[in-house]
Amino acid sequence: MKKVYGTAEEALKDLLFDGMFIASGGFGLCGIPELLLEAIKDAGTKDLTFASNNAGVDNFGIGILLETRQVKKMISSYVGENAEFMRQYLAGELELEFNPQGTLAERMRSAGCGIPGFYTKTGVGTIIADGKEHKDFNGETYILEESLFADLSIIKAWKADETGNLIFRKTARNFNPPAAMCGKVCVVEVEEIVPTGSIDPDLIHLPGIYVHRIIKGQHEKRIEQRTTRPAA
Amino acid sequence: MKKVYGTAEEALKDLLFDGMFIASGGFGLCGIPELLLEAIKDAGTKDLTFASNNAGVDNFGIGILLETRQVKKMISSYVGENAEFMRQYLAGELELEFNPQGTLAERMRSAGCGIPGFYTKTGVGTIIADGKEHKDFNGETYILEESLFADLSIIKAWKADETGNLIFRKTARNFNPPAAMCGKVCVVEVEEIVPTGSIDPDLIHLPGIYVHRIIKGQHEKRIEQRTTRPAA
Amino acid sequence: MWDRDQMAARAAKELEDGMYVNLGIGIPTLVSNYIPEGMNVTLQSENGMLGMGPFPFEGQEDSDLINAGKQTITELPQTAYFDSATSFGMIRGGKIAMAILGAMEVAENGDLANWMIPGKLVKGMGGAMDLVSGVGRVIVVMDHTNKHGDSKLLRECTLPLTGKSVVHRIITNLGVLDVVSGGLEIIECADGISEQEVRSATEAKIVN
Amino acid sequence: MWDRDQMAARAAKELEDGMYVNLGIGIPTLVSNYIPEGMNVTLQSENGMLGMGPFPFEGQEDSDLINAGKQTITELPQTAYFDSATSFGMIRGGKIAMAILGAMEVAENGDLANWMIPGKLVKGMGGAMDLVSGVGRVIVVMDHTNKHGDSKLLRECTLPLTGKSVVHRIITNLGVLDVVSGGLEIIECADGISEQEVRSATEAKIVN
Repeated sequence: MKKVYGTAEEALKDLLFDGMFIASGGFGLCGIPELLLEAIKDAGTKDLTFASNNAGVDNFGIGILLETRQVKKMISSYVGENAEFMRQYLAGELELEFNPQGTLAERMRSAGCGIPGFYTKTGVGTIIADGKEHKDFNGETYILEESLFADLSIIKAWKADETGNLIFRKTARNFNPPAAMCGKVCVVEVEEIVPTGSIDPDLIHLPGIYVHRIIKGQHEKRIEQRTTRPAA
Repeated sequence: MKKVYGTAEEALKDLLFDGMFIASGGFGLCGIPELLLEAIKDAGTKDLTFASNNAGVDNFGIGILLETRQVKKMISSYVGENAEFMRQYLAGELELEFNPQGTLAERMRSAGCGIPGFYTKTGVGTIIADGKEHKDFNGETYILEESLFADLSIIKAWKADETGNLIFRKTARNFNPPAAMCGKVCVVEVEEIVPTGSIDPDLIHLPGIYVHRIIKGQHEKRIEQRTTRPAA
Repeated sequence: MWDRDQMAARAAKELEDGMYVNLGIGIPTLVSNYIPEGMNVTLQSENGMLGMGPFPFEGQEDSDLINAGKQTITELPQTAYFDSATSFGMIRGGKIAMAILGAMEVAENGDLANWMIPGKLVKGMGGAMDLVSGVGRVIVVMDHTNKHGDSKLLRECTLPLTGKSVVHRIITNLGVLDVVSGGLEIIECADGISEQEVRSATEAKIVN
Repeated sequence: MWDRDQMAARAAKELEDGMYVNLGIGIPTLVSNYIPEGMNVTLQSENGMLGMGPFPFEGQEDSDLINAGKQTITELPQTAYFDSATSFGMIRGGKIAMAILGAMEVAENGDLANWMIPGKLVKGMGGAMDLVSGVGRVIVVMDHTNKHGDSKLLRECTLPLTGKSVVHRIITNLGVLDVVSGGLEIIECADGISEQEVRSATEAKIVN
């Protein structure tokens, strides 16, 4: 069973359907599956729900699917830096479910680990806790958070071998492993595909069992906030 | 704040008390904190509760603490290969709480992640589910498992840098990372301590934040079942 | 009637290209000898490894490299290591397509008992409960009857369960049976075994 | 009265050798400029990094290396990277000793509001809710009053909460106050500020 596909379009072809739920890796514009998002735009799939920490910027990342009105709902922790998002949201054209960032990451990880719900202190006493089950453990109150089971995971890694073992690079790892785990199918885009056996088995970040399809491509990897210090 | 200690005895000195709850890494005799267990034996600390997948063998691993009657209770998934264990258990001298292996690992990990309880399908309809809360998610029944918050974690890694960043080797990783996470304090024994900066930050298995004290020593690393195939 | 190797060979026919599989101790371990040439099957060892290789040559044993049965093994080019929480995350999360394992009893509703006999020395369930309730498909490989000649395919299990309604297919020395609505269905008889022989060795209700 | 840098310098006195700390955006970020020489403090960035270094020199920006404010940064010898589930696992699990962050309002019982103003554009809580309910100690650094001169240290928060009873210490331009039983306690006054001035700028109940 070959996991390596030629293009993002080919890798996604039979996986997309209107109204589907997609989990996406990335934090800000760092480590986002930019090629797969572009292919979803080209495919024109509609009424998408996205679990993604952010919603991209106006013309990059998930932002490109907002422009084409393909997104029905976002499950995110932070959606600044996106004027079109805010316009659609304030006009009532887009649903938005805010999740604390750690709760979002854990809801993805737990879905992938067969855990349908877990208790957390995050959000207790805030509007995030409204309508959620409360339960005490050792004298402290926690809320029940339910897991995010997605139809499809789209993620970005640095390197893959042909069996889908993945390595990420620096803070571009972020939501990619938990997002990969929570989907029925996971498609990954990488910068380099290496022969199986060339990654030390002790140093694999995400084993190939989580990865169903792989594409390699050129990444823009846009920087959102270029900050520097004066030369020494 | 220096994390590197000279001996297991020094590293454990002010951490041990009768009746304490210790989480230990290792699977079978692979990746067990053999030097720290030896030091606990020498310290004579009594009435210990251990969360550890196995209980060692008669004269190695946790087995050495059974011989000296230092263990009050084991939380384990499998305790074969230990005659003294069985003698004490059948004589009612030792408490035993069987946990499914994955439930045990997740109860450690979740404690370390501030999650006091999670739902799992493992054990539903078996004696493991007796007395536990049952809850339905999406039409399926799950049970609530509560996390294991330990007083002390003792683990074995392959390499540490001086800030406690750890690398494990092959299947000796096993329960060591989750066991490390669930204790108030974590002491690790390693085969090699390398200078900070000599491990690629992308390839660290367990960041130093989980590690409070480090010792280096000679490990026997006993093999439990030596199986081979004939030379080709 | 099939012998151990024939049962393992029959179980190997359940495998498909690209599958991630967990093999239990005993006859299930033999299944790896019958993976068809060219078929890519990845074996998981629940102590933290995907891509389990064969036993090492003598002198090449590595105490840091064992399987869930604590035996020394080897790695393969596609091998990946991970910790126990991750390992059982992939098991519980249904990422492992299939587990092939032994059993003491299977009931007609798919209940499985394979971890304890009350009154006898209990060693523990290890990862069996996680596996049977987590993986996509559970195949049991066992003798059809116990040493007293009593059926191990029962109306109801008499031993404490490992999992409730978890078994999909049973491969015995007498044939292959599926757990279906209302009972077991005979899928195949072993060489030289008649359907009538399977029926008379089975206490569980056989449907169709 | 303290300026931004003096507030940051005061907040830096909360640090101890060997501490793992998370710094929020704004004044808290400046705290890293005042870590005493020779003190070993490790900064966490909740997008998946321990051991956050300074901004890169121009031309050395790496798009794969950013902090939680999405700014390009650098790594240090002790740096470790990990995924977001692990990152918030260590936050929620109390492994981070301290978070220093900004706020819109703090109540006398330690309630904190810093993520939304109803009717205004809401960007989201990011990791703030996880941090304030997870880390060992929460230090708020903010101006004592808002631009209208109203106290930001209140009997009760008027804005939606980020966390309930989570703040331990508040460092403002006027001084340092602790959340104690029954209200706030003045620990220290800023240079040239009297205790009376702190009291009159504070709506929250001051005890002792």
